[in-house]
Amino acid sequence: MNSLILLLILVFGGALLSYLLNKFLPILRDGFVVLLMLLVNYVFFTMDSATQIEFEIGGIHLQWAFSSAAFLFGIIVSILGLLSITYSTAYMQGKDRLGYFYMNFLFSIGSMLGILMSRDLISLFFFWEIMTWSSYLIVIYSGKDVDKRGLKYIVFSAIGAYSMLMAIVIIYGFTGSFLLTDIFDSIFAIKASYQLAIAILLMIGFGVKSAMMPLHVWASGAYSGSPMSFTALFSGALSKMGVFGFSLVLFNLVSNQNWLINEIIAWLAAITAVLATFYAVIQSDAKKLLAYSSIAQLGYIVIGLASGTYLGVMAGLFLAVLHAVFKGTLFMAVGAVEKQAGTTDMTKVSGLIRKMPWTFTASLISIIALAGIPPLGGFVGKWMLYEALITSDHYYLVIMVFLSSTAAFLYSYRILFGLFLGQEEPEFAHVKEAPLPMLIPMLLLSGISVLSGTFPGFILEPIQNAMVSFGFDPRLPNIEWWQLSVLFNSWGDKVVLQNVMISITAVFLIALTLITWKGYKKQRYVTTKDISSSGEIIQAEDNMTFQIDFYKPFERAIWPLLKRKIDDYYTDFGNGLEALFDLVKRIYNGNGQFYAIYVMAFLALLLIAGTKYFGF
Amino acid sequence: MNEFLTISFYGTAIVLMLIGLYAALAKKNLLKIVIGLSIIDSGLHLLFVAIGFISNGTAPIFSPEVLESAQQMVDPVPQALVLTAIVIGFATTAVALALVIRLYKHHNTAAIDEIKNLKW
Amino acid sequence: MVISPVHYIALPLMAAFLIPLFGKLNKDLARIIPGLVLLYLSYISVVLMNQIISSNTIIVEIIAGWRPPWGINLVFSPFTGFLASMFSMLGFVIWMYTYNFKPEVDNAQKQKFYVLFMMLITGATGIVLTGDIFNLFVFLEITAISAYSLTAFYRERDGAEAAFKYLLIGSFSSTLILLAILLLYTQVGTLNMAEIALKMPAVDPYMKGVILILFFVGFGIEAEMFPLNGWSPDVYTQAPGPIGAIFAGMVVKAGIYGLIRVVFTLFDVKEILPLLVIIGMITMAVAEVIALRQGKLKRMLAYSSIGQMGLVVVAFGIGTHESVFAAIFLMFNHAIIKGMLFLSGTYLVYNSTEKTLDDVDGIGKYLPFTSFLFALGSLAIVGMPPFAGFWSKLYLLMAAADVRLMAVIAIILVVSVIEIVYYFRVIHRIYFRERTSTIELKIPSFNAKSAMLILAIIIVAVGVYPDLISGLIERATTDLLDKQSYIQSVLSVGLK
Amino acid sequence: MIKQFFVILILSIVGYFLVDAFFKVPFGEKRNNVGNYYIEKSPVDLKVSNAVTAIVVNYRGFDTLGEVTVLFLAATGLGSIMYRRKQKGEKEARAKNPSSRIIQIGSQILFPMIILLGGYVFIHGHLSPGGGFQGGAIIATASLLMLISYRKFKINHNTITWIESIAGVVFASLGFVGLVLGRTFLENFLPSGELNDLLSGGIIGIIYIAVGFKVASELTGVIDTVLLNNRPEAQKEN
Amino acid sequence: MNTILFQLSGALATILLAFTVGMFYGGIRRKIIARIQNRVGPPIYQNFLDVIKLYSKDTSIHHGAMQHMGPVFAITASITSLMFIPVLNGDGWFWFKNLNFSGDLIFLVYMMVFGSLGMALGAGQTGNPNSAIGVTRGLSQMVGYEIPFVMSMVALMAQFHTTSITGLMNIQMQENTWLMFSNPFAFIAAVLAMLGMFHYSPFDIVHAPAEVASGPVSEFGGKYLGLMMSSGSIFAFVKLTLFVDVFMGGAANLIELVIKTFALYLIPVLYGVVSPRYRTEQAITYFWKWPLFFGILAILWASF
Repeated sequence: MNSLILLLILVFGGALLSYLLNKFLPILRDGFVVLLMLLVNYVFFTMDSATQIEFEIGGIHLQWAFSSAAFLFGIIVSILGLLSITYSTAYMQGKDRLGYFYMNFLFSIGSMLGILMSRDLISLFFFWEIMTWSSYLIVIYSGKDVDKRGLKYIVFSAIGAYSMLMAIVIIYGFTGSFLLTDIFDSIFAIKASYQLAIAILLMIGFGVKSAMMPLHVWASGAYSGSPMSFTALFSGALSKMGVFGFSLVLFNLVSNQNWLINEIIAWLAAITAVLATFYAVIQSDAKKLLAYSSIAQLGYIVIGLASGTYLGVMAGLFLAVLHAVFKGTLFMAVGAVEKQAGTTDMTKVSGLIRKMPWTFTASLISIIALAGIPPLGGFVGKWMLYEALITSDHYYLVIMVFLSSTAAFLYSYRILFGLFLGQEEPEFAHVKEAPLPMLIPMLLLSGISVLSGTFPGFILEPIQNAMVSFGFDPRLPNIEWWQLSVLFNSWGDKVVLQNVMISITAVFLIALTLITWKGYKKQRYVTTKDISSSGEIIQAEDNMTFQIDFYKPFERAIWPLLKRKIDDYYTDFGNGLEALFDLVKRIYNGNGQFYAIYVMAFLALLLIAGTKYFGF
Repeated sequence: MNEFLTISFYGTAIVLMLIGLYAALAKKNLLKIVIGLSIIDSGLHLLFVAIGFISNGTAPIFSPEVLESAQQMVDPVPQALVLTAIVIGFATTAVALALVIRLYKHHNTAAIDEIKNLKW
Repeated sequence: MVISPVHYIALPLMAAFLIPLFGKLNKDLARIIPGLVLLYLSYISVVLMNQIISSNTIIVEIIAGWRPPWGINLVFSPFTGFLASMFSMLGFVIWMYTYNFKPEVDNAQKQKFYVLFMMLITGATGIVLTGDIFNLFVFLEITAISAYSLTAFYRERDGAEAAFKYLLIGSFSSTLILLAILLLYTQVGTLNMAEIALKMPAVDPYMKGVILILFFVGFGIEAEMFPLNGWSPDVYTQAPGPIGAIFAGMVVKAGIYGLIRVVFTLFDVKEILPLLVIIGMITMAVAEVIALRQGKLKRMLAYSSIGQMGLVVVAFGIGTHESVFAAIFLMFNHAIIKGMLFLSGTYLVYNSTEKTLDDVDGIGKYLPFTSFLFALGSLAIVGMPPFAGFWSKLYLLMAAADVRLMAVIAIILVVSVIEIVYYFRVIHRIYFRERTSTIELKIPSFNAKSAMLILAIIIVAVGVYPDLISGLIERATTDLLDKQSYIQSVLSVGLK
Repeated sequence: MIKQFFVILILSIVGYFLVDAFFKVPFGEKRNNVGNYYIEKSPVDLKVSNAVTAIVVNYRGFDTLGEVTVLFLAATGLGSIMYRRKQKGEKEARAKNPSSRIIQIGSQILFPMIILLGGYVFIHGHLSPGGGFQGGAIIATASLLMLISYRKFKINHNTITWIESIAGVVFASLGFVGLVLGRTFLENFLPSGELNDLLSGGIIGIIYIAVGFKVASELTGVIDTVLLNNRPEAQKEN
Repeated sequence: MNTILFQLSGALATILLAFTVGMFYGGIRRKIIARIQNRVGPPIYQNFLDVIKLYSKDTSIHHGAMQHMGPVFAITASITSLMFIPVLNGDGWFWFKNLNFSGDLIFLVYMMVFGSLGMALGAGQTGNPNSAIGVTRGLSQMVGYEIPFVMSMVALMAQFHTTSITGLMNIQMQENTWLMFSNPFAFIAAVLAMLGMFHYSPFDIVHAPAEVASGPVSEFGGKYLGLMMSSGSIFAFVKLTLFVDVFMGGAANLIELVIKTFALYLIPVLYGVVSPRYRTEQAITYFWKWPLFFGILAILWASF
């Protein structure tokens, strides 16, 4: 059987099957979903890259195949899918309606694969919508405030999806085809204003999923509200579908004359990154914090793509992969904390480092990667991004990105400190390390974060393949992936990653050895209550936790920017619309006679208009 | 002569319809509205019959005496149609009256603008 | 006795007359007979459709042995046959649903219910099948009178109010249609639709305009066009649940059929088409906007139904082959999906008197099957893949894009967003709120469940593989737009 | 006031166009239409002297079947709309005061005559003006008369149902006979007889008789239902 | 000449140099402040004594692994940054050319953050609320000064189309000018940012040394504090050398280097002595006013 079809059948069939299994044989469910995802991974990675299928349905010509760009995103989806579903088996233990959860989870994965393999706009939209509703159903699966965030998510998704659909049908109206290959050829023949309209509409469509300003307001609620095992996938892979779409639009559907679009997109993304980072800084719930952070990270990715240079696009795609890796880990880690400690509110939970050391390790690594600090993978992406922007003369964009990344240190520290460091509260004394199925995915993903910092080749090579399909010339030296260590910008400046790694590791190890070796035996552990505080002796009941209003000074400094949320504008707009709609409602005032008068008035109107305008 | 007939038949029928329409649209009492509907129907039926008429025509019924006078018979189709229309009008009126009875019992009023439980 | 289209009308009539008699023999017979009749009609639908599709002809059945234009004739063409088959099959499914619906209703009342129920379907089928304009009016009245009575069926609701409004507006509709028929008769001297179409070009354009407008408003009332649809939300709300499904699935469709038959076949004037688009857009926008602000489930479904009809009218108004194809597809989808929404929605608010949205809070736990189907229907009606609604909306947009009606596309999509909002709000209420209402729930009976399930299966099947139905619809479209062959085949029947 | 004014405005517009349209239709002139065909052919084809009847029952018999159905539905619908459960010990009384003696005696005399007239009208429907509907309506008047004069007059609903159903079934089955015989629905399968004979017109006479019975019973039923439910006791309900 | 041993010895020498210079500068600062405040002040080698004392002390408690590693992170960051900074320009002393060509300015900017974050984590685990407060202030302030600093760096990179430090130095050598004259706005912005970087008064709310007898410094004793102090001195040297390299054409020999760095070092020291302390948000907004303005000017200057 064609492996594309096999892939879809596996995932979608598996989804339904997992629902049934949960009903009739709940014991087998967890094993089944993990095995299923393993199988999906197997099929996906053994697939011949030339596999392709064409068929016609409802008079519409469809084509499925994995382009190399799609394959890159497919890697994220399948691996993150496998890991997050493995994680779910432990994380979701004991929750009800698991069949529903897994079914929609697998539906999301399947629809993402579907989006990626679509080589025509109709199947793209088809799977896009499946993705939307399946993820929506998980977003509203549990938690409080479902009402608002579910509604927000679905409204924005709908706006996005329908703008996309509008663009699709406009394209169809002009080119008469839905096939991407046909469209790529003929898109530039249509009128420029329509081209612009198509690009903007598609941007809105994909911008919603990639949470771009001002369409991002759904994201924080949706990310933080879903079960963390899904959010890992949601933020890691699902939002990348928007990025994937962006890449399609920016490289294939926008002509070079429309450089303004690139600029606008890049700036919007930059503003997104900055504002979202600021919001992340002032959050006190770890989930919310990560949610905003995801929005900001997606901003970087889009900036990279929109910069349009070789290095920028590579940075964007690299960050896209990396973001899936480290944000996946972080969401999983936060989920682990939630599962074990019962809350992710950083004003409540603290000092878990000694209870959950492995979770902390994974979070630490991911945070370092997220903050872009050398020598981990995040740095590689950030470096490429900066260099790309500087060398392509986007100086102010660099500053925006830099502002955002610097402020990102704040929340990076906040989440580590809030959850793991600080006072070890007695009420969390019982907390245990997360179970293995949750730890393994986290640690595996952090391993990727570490590895990609020194040997980015294994990610950069598929990225380069993808970029070739966007029309870039390959520039990476033709060497094995582990040999790739030097990154160049277009001015010829470079960074040697392996030197960095060696230097840091060497100094770190030497210093660590020395400091540990000196007086090792005499040192003993004391609790966090045993600290010096201006000469006072701290009692066990003294509250020495500092978590509330963590970044109050910073908040005060940036307050003018945050005073009025974009949310509020939408709310006002919505309220205004509702008032208007209520006015419309009054047409049906309940008096049957009025309805009859409407009929006769309409008749009279038509009779007059008919003789005047319709030429009778 | 013919013009006079035109005006009198068509005009009467149309005026009748307009009177019925006015009753149905402007009167508040449910019964008056139903009566208005009946008047509309009457006007319409009159109109039906009127268009089938021919000057100096006879009923479209053959008898041994008038067998040859087929040319002078009025158009029978509108008459057949009006028969159907009358029956349908009757049926509608019957249902309407039943509804009026129930509405009156339910709301204790027959004013249409006070029967507004269903709106918006 | 050969299978012929007249069975669609004559058998149910016969059965309707017999029901009171059999009702005296056995209580259950009155309920079973309509089912048997509808089952048989579904069967002959399959046979007849197969026949006309395979032989590529149109069945013109003449009545009383007088060939058109002197006698009345029934036309079973791909288009009318498609609608008639849809009505009988949907009717059968709804009959299954009604079988154990509200067992507490008195037997005598039940008998009347089934008579009216069957005649409602028959009336709609007759409108679609008949080839005579006055006969169409008679069937319209059959439909209307059954509809009035069914709307007021429950004493404890405000049914009488809704029914009276319906009756008032419905009388206007029949008056206008009758006036139009009258004027038409004076102009062309015949009542047969094919011959009218044939003679139409010779008619004075002014008269043509007046007649068309009278027809337009008259049928527009049945088709729930914007300023003419004041009756419909009340009727949907107050009628028994399955009747709501019939309204949405058949009665309105018959109204639309009348409208487009008049516009496309009888008159064939292109000037009115932009009007259809405009009115359809307004209908859709107003209805969906109000649906968004509804606090009552059935009323929300009603407004949504009106909105969908607006969409259908828009699709017909665009007037190209593709858009008419989309319109027929939309009609089909709306019939099954909205039918299912009404059927499942009815059980969600079964015992509630106000039927507000609060009543469905958290009901997913207690009525899992019904809620699931309702959610599925909601997804389908807003056009989410992989359900049936997606394809029709897509085809419509494609058709609109073909003729560069970008504003139409934009408005349809904006309205779709509104649609999504209010349907998802209900889904969310069903599943993710705590149940607060203390109203006793009613578990659907087995046959009701299977009825809903059948519709759900059709929705998913068509959604995943639209070619199941698109071939038929393609034929129907060709048939509807091919006025000449309609005239030809009707007027040539019986000629030796 | 605004409403009235508005309504008058609308109606004057609509009225203007209606007058405008209809005054373009020549009045009292012979027009070339299907009516001529019927007038010419009905004495020949069907041997029916009343062309209107020929049209109503045969040429456009399908309409009439629908028409009968509409009536039937109205009766059924009325029943369902006015339906109420019978309470225990409820009397069938319609009014407290009996009507005057003169009326009672008068209606006793008139009743059989009206019935007779009605029967005559529908039996001769194909020969003279009149027919099933008219005859049925006349008969229903008779029962109305009895209901008015004798307040305790009872109409047996069972009988009405039987008559109604059988008449309807006869009409529909006559149609089916045509189908069964390999002809078309409602086609005349009986010999047409001679023009102006009572036994002419094939199935037209039978159908009109059935229609007469049906209309009579239905109208009676309708009248009875409305009267039965409109008592003071019934109004107290709700 | 290019053996590992040669490189290692060079690295060690660089570290030693940086350590010594940094320590002395610290001592001089203490002396200057004392003289201005009309005190005698400690001898300028006092910092050496302190470090030796600290290293020789025994540490008996710890709060966990992160605290243990915090100072290690700090020293790692300082030394690694040092490795990537050209100490002398041109053909200078080849011995000091550690990893100068393996990274560029962007990398260095990021590398410099590494240490503070590590320190912050270490301080975090102690559980002392004052440490955490200090950290939040420090990080917030960092957001403030990094922006003008990066703007001036970007301006330079934009102006000369290179992102590497050696590249910038070469340009200064070739054109025989200092970049502080080529792009004065960039220099002003960078110097203003540097005031914040050193965490001296008026930007010393991070440590609040005068009034809070608690916080990171009190939680880290003995070897940890020693490591932190060493790291701090090296880091000061790194920052100063970076400024000298970028804006003052680098130094041909060690003497020139010491003179230039010391001249630069005097700016924050002297500015600090005469200034009262800013609150954190005031500090941030301070950096987002004039320095930011100069940064924008610098970029504009560079792009035209």
